[in-house]
Amino acid sequence: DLVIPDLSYRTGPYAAGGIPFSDGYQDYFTLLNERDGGIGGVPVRVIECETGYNTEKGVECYEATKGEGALVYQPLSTGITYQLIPKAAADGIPIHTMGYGRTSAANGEVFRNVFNYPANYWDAASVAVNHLLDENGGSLDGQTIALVYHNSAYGKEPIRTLEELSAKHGFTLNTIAVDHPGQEQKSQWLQIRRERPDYVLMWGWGVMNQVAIQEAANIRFPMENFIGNWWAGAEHDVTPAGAAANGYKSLNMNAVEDMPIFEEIQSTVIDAGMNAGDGSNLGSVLYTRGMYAAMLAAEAIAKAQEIHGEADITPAMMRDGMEALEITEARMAELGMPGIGPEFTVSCSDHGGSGMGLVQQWNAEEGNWVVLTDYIAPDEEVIAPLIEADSMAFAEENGITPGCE
Amino acid sequence: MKDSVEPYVTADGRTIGDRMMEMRNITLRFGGVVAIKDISFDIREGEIRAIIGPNGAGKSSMLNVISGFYHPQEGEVWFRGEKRPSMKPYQVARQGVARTFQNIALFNGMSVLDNVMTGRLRQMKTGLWSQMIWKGPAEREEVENREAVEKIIDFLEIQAIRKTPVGRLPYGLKKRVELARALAAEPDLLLLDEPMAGMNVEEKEDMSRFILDVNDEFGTTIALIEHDMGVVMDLSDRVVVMDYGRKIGDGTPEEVRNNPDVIDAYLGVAHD
Amino acid sequence: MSDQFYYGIEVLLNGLMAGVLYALVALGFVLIYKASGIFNYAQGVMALFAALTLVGIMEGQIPFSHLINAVFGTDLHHFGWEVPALFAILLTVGVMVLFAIAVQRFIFRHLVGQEPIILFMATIGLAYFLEGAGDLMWGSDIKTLDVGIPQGGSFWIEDMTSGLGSENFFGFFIDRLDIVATIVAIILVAALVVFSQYTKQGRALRAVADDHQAALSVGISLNFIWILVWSIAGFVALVAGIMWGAKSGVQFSLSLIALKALPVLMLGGFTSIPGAIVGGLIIGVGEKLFEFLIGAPYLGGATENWFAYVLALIFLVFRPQGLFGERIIERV
Amino acid sequence: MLDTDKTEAATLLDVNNIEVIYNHVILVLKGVSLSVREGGITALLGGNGAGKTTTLKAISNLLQSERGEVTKGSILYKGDRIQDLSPSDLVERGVVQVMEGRHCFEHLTIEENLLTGAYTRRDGSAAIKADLDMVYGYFPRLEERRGSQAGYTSGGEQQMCAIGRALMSRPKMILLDEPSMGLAPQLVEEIFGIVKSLNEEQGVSFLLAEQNTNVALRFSHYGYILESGRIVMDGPAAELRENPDVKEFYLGMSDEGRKSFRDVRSYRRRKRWLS
Amino acid sequence: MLYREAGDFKTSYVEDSQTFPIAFDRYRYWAVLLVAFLVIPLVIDDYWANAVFVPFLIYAIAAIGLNILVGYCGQVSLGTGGFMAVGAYACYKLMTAFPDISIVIHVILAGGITAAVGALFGLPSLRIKGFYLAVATLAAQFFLVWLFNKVSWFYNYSASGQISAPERSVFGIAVTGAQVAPWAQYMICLVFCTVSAIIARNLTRGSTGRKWMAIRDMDIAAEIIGVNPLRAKLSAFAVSSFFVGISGALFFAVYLGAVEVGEAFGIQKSFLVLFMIIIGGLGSIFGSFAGAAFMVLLPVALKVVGVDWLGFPTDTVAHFQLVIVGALIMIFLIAEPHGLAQLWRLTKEKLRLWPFPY
Ligand SMILES: Nc1ncnc2c1ncn2[C@@H]1O[C@H](COP(=O)(O)OP(=O)(O)OP(=O)(O)O)[C@@H](O)[C@H]1O
Ligand SMILES: Nc1ncnc2c1ncn2[C@@H]1O[C@H](COP(=O)(O)OP(=O)(O)OP(=O)(O)O)[C@@H](O)[C@H]1O
Ligand SMILES: [Mg+2]
Ligand SMILES: [Mg+2]
Repeated sequence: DLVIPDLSYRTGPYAAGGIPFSDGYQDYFTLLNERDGGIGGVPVRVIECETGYNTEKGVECYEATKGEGALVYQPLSTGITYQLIPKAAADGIPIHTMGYGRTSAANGEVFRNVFNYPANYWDAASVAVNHLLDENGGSLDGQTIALVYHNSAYGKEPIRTLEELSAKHGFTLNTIAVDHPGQEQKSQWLQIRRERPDYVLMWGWGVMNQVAIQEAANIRFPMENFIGNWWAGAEHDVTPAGAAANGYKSLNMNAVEDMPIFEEIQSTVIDAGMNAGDGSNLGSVLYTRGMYAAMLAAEAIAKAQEIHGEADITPAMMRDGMEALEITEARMAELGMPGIGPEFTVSCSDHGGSGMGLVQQWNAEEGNWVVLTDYIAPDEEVIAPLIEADSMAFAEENGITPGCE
Repeated sequence: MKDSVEPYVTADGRTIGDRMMEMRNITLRFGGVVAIKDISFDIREGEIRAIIGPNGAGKSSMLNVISGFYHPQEGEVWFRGEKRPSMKPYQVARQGVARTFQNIALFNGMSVLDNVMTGRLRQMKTGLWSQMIWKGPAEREEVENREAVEKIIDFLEIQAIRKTPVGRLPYGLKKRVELARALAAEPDLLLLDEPMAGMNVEEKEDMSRFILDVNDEFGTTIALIEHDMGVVMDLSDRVVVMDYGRKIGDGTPEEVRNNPDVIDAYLGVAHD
Repeated sequence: MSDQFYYGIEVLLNGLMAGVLYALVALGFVLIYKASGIFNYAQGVMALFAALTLVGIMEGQIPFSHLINAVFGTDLHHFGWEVPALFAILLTVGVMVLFAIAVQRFIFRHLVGQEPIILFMATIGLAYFLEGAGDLMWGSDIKTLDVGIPQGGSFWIEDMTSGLGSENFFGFFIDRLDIVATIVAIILVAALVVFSQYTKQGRALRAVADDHQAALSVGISLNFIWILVWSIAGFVALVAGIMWGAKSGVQFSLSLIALKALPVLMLGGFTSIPGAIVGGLIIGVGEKLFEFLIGAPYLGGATENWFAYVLALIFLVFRPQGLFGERIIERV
Repeated sequence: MLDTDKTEAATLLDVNNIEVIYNHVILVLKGVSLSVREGGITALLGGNGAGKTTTLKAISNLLQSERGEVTKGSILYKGDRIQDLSPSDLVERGVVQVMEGRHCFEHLTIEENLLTGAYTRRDGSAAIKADLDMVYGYFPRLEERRGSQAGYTSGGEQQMCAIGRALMSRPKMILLDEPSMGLAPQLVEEIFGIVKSLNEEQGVSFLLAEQNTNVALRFSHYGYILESGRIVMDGPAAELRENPDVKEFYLGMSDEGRKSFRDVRSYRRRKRWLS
Repeated sequence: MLYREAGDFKTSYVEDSQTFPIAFDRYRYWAVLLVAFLVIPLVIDDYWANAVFVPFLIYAIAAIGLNILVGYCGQVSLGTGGFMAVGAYACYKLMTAFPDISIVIHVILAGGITAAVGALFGLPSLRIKGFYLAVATLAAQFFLVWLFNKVSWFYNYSASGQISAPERSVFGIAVTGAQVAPWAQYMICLVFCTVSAIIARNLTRGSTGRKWMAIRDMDIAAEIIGVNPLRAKLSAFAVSSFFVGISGALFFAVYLGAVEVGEAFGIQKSFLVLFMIIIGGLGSIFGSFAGAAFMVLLPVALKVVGVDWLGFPTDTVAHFQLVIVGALIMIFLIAEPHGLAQLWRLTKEKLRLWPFPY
């Protein structure tokens, strides 16, 4: 069978985000098993492993599951990703970090085993700025953008990109750090209230999101000028603030509209009692993202089977499948999830996908996210050199000769 | 240089000469409480000096001043003919002053042996590095000091409980271990704060014997606080009497016993 | 006056308010420490647990439904009723009292007379246990807590003070939730001070903290005293849980507010109820002003976490028992 | 001198062949039996480590928190088994212990210490106030230091405080563990005087663990001698005082009268009961 | 009698102060070392190395370090996470700045740097005691984590703030990086761990150890007896931090290979190591090992039982894991407040008396 480990976290400070993602990831594979008998006739076996967002547990999970023939890891934590990069390289198992992890892994010539399609943090920063450019008729000159970020590796990711972009587009960037866990953000929001930036971007995770949105509402910051990244744009981030959160925007790498696939999951998986969680998350932002991640993995498996002409594939074949992955509008529609993500193709030199993202807005009354824009492309001109520099530094440090075999 | 004073002869015929420690006009206050009020007295080389007085008179506080734990507001402490600068307790200990405590202050988590070995810190000099390696100087030093400590353990007859954690010992043995720890330092001046409280006569006799032997054999000067008048009168060469922080008597046991102030404040009836 | 000055005042005011919120958490620590010498690491988790229980009761959630569903394959979630906030609070207080009794019966009764570090350790065990139990009982998703406390800046204050500096000045921002918290905290502190200073139980409480054995020997029932204070601490935890939970939703991270209370505790003194409040205010103001004046402009921000501790540390070097703590008795 | 055979009063406390083990391994009491008569003063004598404190703690149920337990035997107070009662129940029934080594509440003032002694009482603050005055009457030194934290008072002051605290609960029976330890001779007499008057005027019974055999036997009616966890001798106090062994080992008197501490030798006669 | 010491007389004080005075214990000790050095490396695989042995050994070093400070010297510290971070970052900087020098030296130097930092943060201990000190050490914890997060020099200006261990080898065998063999990881940790334990044992059985314990049991009396509290406490902080620093360096370089400071060395780490020594036994080197084994193995064991054998959902198991770990901590403390080491000691005492009950 096809073994897919699911490094989930259903406990600890980030459980609220970990649960729906994992539900979606698992339910999709269950659907494939139930409906199609697996992929290419081989059933998928998901091994769930609780990491609690803790790197040591992540390593344990990895070691415990890799012997089972794991095809691809979705670590769902930047910390775990960094640990697994060398290990997985040595073991020849691919890693997929969807919209998180090591950004420069988009350079497949250096990171042959790591894939971070469809987009990464630097893309996200650029997409956000591009969205604001659109809104402002193409110019942000003289505007101020504040970045409220989780004071960790994750939160600091977009800073360099935004600095480049601020130089390019002439806006002022203010960075405001929030220490983990972020229960208390008075200082930060008073600062925002004083400085009155035109826009606030947020790179938050966990409780920081809920508090920030509440505080933004408290100081009456216009919600439509407040944009979170895609890990700060789920239902649970906005609901605690209630009506005050209305109008808050966030990026997303996947659409959140109703899709035919949900009905299928409902009838085939949930109604049959085979769902991973309690079934209540179906269709939510992170559930959809987890499902999307599963779909990308499933497509890559199919691709690998196609390339190697073998149904029961190995991790090495899986890697080839991922590198040859091609996601088209037609295929997504065929799968019952039209427009769930942008179209993209993966290649040896580009493991990063299209980098596109969309902007969604919270409607507190309806209690749902409304997609505001089409997929917006990032500014490759700015990002590509950054990725090049960072990945080359890694290559040098670790004695890797970049290239495609 | 020693501070010469008129020598005197003790009851058992020894001549007591130079001053070892001299307290000059010591006053010690805690907030409003005056624990010691302008007290002067001396302790001479080789004598057994008792301090007596009712409860709360300031006796223990006086020992604490001597061992550098309390710093008096007024007055001077002279040690071996020199004025002692303000010192930390551990510096005083290094000068050869060892003591026992009224409320036993043993190291409860350690065995009897370890407790007594701690008394020998003054003699143990190897540094952290040789201790890490152990073999060589550290081990040699440990064995040498262990031998010295075993002598004291034999002397105080506590061989059988060497390895027992002190927390489990009954009160009287704890007192004895404390004495052993103080003796291990090979002090010149030994301060004993109620060494016989909580002992029965038999044990007091033992303890008396130890104290006398220490004084005789090692020539250790001893200052002693005790409430048992029998013990004080029998053992000490000279006695200071304190009451409410003041000194109300100073002299040989004989003199003190007949001092009316002392009888009033402390003894109640003239002791037999 | 320049805007900067008024901004400073605003930061100061908000620091005071934040301090009150810290103090609410610290109070629970103080109570238990005062009564038993136990440094209760579980206080933060108790706040979380209390808040979870409150939300659970209000929403009519079935406890342990996840577990039941997992084992029996059922599909239970809610009873289908909702409980009004006030009544739910009462019920939650009841649960916290039961909790106090359980803690006493199953844990601390067996640990009478142990060293403080052992007791401390036991509370860490308790924290783990309670965290897991809370998750099992109520699930680990984020819950919205709304017991009707107003949130958001007070317009009235903003209007009154706007334009104080230049006309650019918006007026002081003061969160209404913080105002409510302040009032609650004042009442709580006053009541607790009266309790501990002027009642027989209060005196017994301090006696127990000094010497378990001696307290037993004079006939103080450790059982009763400990159940009493753990219940009160549970109540304080509930209050703290409500205030913080209203801001951020009820979720695991709520338990981490304990870390914000520790410097407060240290500065105010582990044994002083007024100390918790004063300590809270000093920490709140100190960390906010530092962030405003030095942290954000020169050090890249997010200095509050460590600065609170450093500030407390500086105070402690001068007063090792905290501002109002009992003098540490050093005698031989 | 008290008459030793005051009455045929009822037995108040009856300790029956108890065994105590610490930490599940250290056997300390090896079958101790003793009884205290209503209105009597009973002394429990014995050297260091004989198990006096352990016996008292077994009675007042304070062993638990020291990881000790009574494994055999029974303890009856007024005919009821009290082994399963909590210490606070016992205090309410009138049995209170003054622990060895003072155990004052360091951070409380002397007066607060005394007041905690009245914790179990329900007879109103006036009565408590009266008793407070009574205690101050017994120990004027305490009144002087009433506002000081107990941790900062001298050893003797703490001892007075501990005894005074026990009196505050209006006990019927007091277990006194080494009350004379660390007290000046005058005060020792005073304290025993207080014991005596409480006993005579208020009918309080005492079980007294003491090292100061001389005083103890002078003031008590009956005595037990405990050695290595066993009762080796008992009898009316007056008789014990005349026993030659007791004289030599506990009173420090030889046939020639009291010896000087200077003259003691390490040699001594073997105790007869150890032969 | 199962366990005997009768007939095992000591004729010199050297013999009497050796680590295992009883012959039976001594044989067992050599047997354990033999297995650890000669058997396990031959059979170890990736899973056992990374999920069990390597973390166990590294945590044991940290626990030994913390035990010196808390168990022997009585200064409760919650800054362990921060000090491990110092070790890790020092090691990283050294590894990248001097790639030609052996990693063993880097690790030792990292320990030395941590010792200096530890002594610095130990200064307040002269005034501050007990839980006040414990909380005060959190200042070190939070400040150090903030510092390593903020100052990009520490992570060589990498974009993400993560540090990754480059490949380094000892005697030509890789011990860090991607290509490392499980037995090599294991061996380097084992060597460090064994040496640490021996050093700790030597320090604690001699006069240094007695000074520490004296300060722990009664600091005032210790001072009056002649212990210089400043030197005793600071040396405890320094020695303790030295070990903690080494464990931090190994944790980063050998075990995880890449860390982010807040995540890997957060306050949770401080608590975890403290758990280990309390569960294991304060003031006992053996206890440090026992505690580390307990805290590393228990979650793994519970996971194996709950998920793999019983087939419960992972989240339920994770929640139960918290409940069980919490309950076990409490049960252990109630059963034996002085930890596994004391339990072991009492068992031996009973065995010695066996079959007689007392
Ligand atoms: N907590 C304990 N754990 C282990 N052993 C103990 C404990 N407490 C007392 N013991 C042992 O029990 C024995 C009797 O002690 P106990 O304190 O009852 O003696 P005592 O007659 O009161 O002596 P003293 O006159 O010195 O007070 C001693 O040998 C002591 O070592
Ligand atoms: N550190 C301190 N702070 C405040 N008061 C103190 C302190 N140390 C001693 N005192 C007070 O000073 C007085 C003398 O105390 P000290 O302990 O010296 O008496 P003592 O003569 O040893 O009495 P005892 O025979 O009862 O032990 C007492 O009233 C005591 O309360
Ligand atoms: Mg005294
Ligand atoms: Mg006793």
